[in-house]
Amino acid sequence: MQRGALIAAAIVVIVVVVAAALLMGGGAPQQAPAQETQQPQQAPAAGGEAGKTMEINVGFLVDLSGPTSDVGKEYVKGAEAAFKYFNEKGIYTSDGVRVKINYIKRDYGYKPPKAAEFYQEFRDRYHVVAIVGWGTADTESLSDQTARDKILYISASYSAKLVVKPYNFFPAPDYSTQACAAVAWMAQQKPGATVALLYDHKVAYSKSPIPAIKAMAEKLGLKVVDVDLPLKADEAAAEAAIREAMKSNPDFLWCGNTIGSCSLAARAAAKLGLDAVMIANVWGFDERFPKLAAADVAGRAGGVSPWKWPSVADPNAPGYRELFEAAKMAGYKPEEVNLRFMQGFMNVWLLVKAIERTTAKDLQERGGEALKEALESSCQGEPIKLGDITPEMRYCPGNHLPFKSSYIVIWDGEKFVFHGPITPEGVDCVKATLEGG
Amino acid sequence: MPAGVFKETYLELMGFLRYPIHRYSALLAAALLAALPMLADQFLVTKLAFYMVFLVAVIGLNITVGLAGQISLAHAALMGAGAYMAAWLTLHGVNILLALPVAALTAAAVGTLLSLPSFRLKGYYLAMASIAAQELLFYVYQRWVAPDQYMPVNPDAKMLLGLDLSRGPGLYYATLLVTVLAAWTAANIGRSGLGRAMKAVRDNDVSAEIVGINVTRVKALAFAVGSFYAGLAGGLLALHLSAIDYDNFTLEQSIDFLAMVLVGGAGRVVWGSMLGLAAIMAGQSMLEMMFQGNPVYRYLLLGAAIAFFVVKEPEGLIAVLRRVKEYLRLWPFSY
Amino acid sequence: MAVDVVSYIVSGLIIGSVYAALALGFNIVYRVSKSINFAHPALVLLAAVVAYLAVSSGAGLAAGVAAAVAVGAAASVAVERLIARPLQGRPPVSLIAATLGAYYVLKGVSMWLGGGSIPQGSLYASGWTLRLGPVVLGATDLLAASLALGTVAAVAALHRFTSIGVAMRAVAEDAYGAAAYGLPVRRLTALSWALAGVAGGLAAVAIAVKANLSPILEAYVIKALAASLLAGLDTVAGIVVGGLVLGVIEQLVMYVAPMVKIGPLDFAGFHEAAAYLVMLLVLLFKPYGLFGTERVERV
Amino acid sequence: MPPALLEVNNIEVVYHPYILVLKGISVRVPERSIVAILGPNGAGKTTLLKAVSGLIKLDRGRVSRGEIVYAGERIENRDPDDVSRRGVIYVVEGRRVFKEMTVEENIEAVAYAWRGRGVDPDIVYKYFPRLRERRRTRVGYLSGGEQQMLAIGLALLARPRLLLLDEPSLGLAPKIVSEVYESVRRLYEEEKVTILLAEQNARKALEIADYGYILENGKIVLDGPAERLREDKDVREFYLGVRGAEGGGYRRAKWYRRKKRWV
Repeated sequence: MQRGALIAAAIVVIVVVVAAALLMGGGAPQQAPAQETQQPQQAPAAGGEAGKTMEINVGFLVDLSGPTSDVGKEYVKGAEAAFKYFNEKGIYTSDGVRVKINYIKRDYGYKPPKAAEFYQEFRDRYHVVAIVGWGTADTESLSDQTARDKILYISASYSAKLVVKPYNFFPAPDYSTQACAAVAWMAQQKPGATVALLYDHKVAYSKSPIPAIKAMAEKLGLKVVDVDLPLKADEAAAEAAIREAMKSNPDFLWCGNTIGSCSLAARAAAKLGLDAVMIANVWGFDERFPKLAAADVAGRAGGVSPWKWPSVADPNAPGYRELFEAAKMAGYKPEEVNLRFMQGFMNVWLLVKAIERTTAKDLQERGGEALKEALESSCQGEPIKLGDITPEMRYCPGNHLPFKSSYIVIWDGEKFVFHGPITPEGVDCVKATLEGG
Repeated sequence: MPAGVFKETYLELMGFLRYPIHRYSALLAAALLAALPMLADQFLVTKLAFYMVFLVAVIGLNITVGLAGQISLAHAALMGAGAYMAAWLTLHGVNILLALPVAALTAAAVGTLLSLPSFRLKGYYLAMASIAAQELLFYVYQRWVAPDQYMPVNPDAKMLLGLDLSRGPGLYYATLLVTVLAAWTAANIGRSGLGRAMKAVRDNDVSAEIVGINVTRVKALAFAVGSFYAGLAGGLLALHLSAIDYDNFTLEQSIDFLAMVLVGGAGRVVWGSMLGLAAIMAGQSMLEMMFQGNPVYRYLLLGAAIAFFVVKEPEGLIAVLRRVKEYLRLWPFSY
Repeated sequence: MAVDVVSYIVSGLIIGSVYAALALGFNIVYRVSKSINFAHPALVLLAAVVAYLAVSSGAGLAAGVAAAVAVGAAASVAVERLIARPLQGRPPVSLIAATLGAYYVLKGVSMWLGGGSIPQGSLYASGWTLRLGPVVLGATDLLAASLALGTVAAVAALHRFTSIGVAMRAVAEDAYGAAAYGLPVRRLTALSWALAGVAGGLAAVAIAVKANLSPILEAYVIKALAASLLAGLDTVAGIVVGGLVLGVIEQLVMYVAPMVKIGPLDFAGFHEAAAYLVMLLVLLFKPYGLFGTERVERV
Repeated sequence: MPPALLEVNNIEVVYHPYILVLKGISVRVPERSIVAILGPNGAGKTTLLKAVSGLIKLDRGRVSRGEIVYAGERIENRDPDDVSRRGVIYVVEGRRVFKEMTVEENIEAVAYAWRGRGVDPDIVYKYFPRLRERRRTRVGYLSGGEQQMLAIGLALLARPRLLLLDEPSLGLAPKIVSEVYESVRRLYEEEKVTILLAEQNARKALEIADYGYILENGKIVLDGPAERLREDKDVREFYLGVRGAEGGGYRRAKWYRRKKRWV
């Protein structure tokens, strides 16, 4: 019985803690759920409400424990630095009301059921107006739901399918348009070249730009071959894929996976003596690539990037200056600011831009819908610019493709060389993907 | 047994709600569950409904593993069979309520196929065979069933007489109804002749065969029934989600299901499953809320709690509950 | 064509030997405790993270290997002491559930060491290659394969040629009988777990060399679980055969898959399922593995 | 009475959690003697030996009352390896040898337990020479008699002072049984061990034993020097299968059941 009493006590304690967590919401940032209505209620919506503040809740869905947690961690650092930075600097609606963002961070471990669960929590418990999200599959499968619930969704996935969804935004060309830029670059380098497309044939993210690449290649007279490269490739699987690619004697390789398998494929290509330039998509190539490939890939490895990386950009240029300031404020060293960090920062910044284009009343009454319309006002009105990081961005209803140009980044053995920006011409890459897949 | 209550027939003794307190608490629970959307906030209601989906799946696995002793690590894949069937049917205009039983039967059919290895294998080997089945089905989903990674569910098929079953109270009541029916049936399976045959097979299948139980049939049924529940849960998942992603049905999810059964209490089909689900799935979410965005503590605490309870209570959390119940029954004079 | 196949097979043999080393940990624990040790994938992950941290701090690969072995052994012994020993004599499912708990803990520790998540990184860089006709072997191939095969061979030799190894086998076969003859069963059981941890640590380095450290490293360990069964659980030789067969099947399927199309079905990535298909067939027709001894059921 | 090598005083054994198996058993094994515990299946012979050797722990059982004194020390509820280290070795019923390993490996494994104490692996071959010919054979392929010999041989490696033999005759052909008992007798004489022997085969056991206890349903119902037991009417009838002078075996058996004269 003594033991029963102990266990009973333990259970009571657990229940109390859990209940407290449920009721109070646990961490500090979200202790004021859905208070956006309080302050502005007293404030008439007409402009000039300087001095007033309101709070909004934003969901922040991240992967810190799943298969993409490595880049996820950097992305989270950047986004959190941005939340902190803009909150402290002050975010003002167009009528001058200061907005404070409470973000609710949830690690869903790249598991869709968890994403769905946390989405419901964001919506029903915190009544969020926007979500800063992560992967392709979860964002795509939630997109219809967010449209119905009228929640702005800014994801780290740049899938073409999201371009036509009413509530999904991102500050980049979609994967297809980026890939088309890569194909255009390849055609420039070597007309009539053969491109082997290495990607996991089973994964939405990897497959996403393939129809567009094929359409673009056909237009530019390049030959393409499909090769399956598993997203979870080890060296042996990567070698098999490279051997398969070598059968068609390619001049270029496109790697559509994430950096893990792309770097192993580059290593395998170096080992097997395939003399072709690999261009990986945006999540397949970053500062760590040469180290991960751990082989001589100089001049033969590169990737697409819609923006100049912080490591090569002028830190005092507009946009990059804010980026580095935010990093400094959050306690990071300048060399810790990498591409993934910047991607997180940019997504939050885009949200801030949306808030700055709404009025307090609009935001309070219509929430996500107001933010969506604020971003879409860039279609006809003044374009959105995240400093010099992006060119002018215009989001139009039914077409959330903000701009089309991308850089091609090549590792030359010592540094990353940026070519471009290149804007793919002649093919509607988004349309090609939507129709092809 | 409470004092003053006497059972005169075997039928009474085996009754489902044997004692007045059972009847009262069942009534109270029913009233509470029915009134919940009026009492609690939307978030809790939706979340509870979402957990019920997985509860149905865990109950199914508890029948296969707990009652019949057939270790299965393919449960998530079976859930997938139901989910995809339901989603596919809705895309062809079939109402989700009609799609649910079809989904369950589809999974049951697949599950019966998966019972084949169990006729010859046990323990570790059977577990491995089910892992193989899980991975094969996963490949089929990835490549052939849902090559776009997810299959959308038709929202128009989730309406019943103008009530939207995919959100709010509609979703809650629809899920609740299915879950309660499923749990009720499951609790009764354990007390039926089939349930006893399953337990006999679990405890010693050679002896069971000798006393005249058709072991092959019982094993096949154990898989069929367990998979039926998995399929039902898959159908419910289609009701809850706007798209069915194959990453819902990974080996990891299957392992999680097994952990829920073992941690909760294998063989205690309803209560054990509920406790296991609460400990692992709800526990994970709550830890995530407490240490938001820091998965390290979530893993450490959850893992330590599981290991601790299993070592201290190898029969699962249900044994803890029994102990607590016993303690409270005698409280404050525990001797 | 035929020449082509050879290089696929060689690749398969190399990765297969790593699978064998990864499977060894499952096998040793299964034999001594009669249960799947679900903590093993996380143990391998932890050892790989530790090795990576040691290597990236500039201590060199040898230090990385040593650190991985030490951490693997320590973690394994801790699981034995805290979980397996108190559960001795309980049904195997208890141990399965409890090691799942240990899996979470070890994964949490790995993430903590990695600074909040599992880092991504390579353990060994070299451009050195060896060409033997159509077959190209890289330094990573030789390193991983020799580490893996060395691990398996060392464990096999320990089990066969040393008294303590023979005693460990005796305990694994019949702990009760061993106790009756005065063997220190507890100590030998703990030693077996430690050995599983050491093997896990070495295998962790091998797989991290072949596949880089990444959050998906565990996936290979699960795959190795399949290898542990392919040839039956009784012998270390079985593990080697199982691992190699698995590796070669994967590679052959990769070789064949692009050419096969049945109606609307194509087989890209089928190698991930092919190994399991073979395993299922083996289990259906040879229930105790290709070389496993059939057990006679007694009531 | 001089203190015996092993004294079991009024012990009770329970298995987890409440199953009472032995109730109030007392057994005395003097140094340099063979004591036989006789009784039918399920009487508790094995439990008694397990309780002495400590192996009962592995079955989640324990000695709940009474004491077991070996060489002046209490050993009840100790770990099995602790007990065996004191020289008490238990040869488990049913030829518990390591069937997946060769004879040599069996010897090597058990010798590991006694390393540093001057183990002589040849002692096995000395008493059981035919094992030498088969030393490279997997034990699973040995005959039942050879396995039993190996089991006893392995126990010898420990140089035991007290050997607990559990049913060495179980499932063996009569000729082999005699051979096994021959060897037991021989090692008793040459190795100076004390033997506590549990047997159903009362005839064989009483041939070599000095003293015997008869155990039924967890209680000792009769004990005495071997020669007296051999002459006892009931023992002769029920254990040795010799029909009594009065005849009418079945009727008398019923009478015996009714009368329970030993209780």
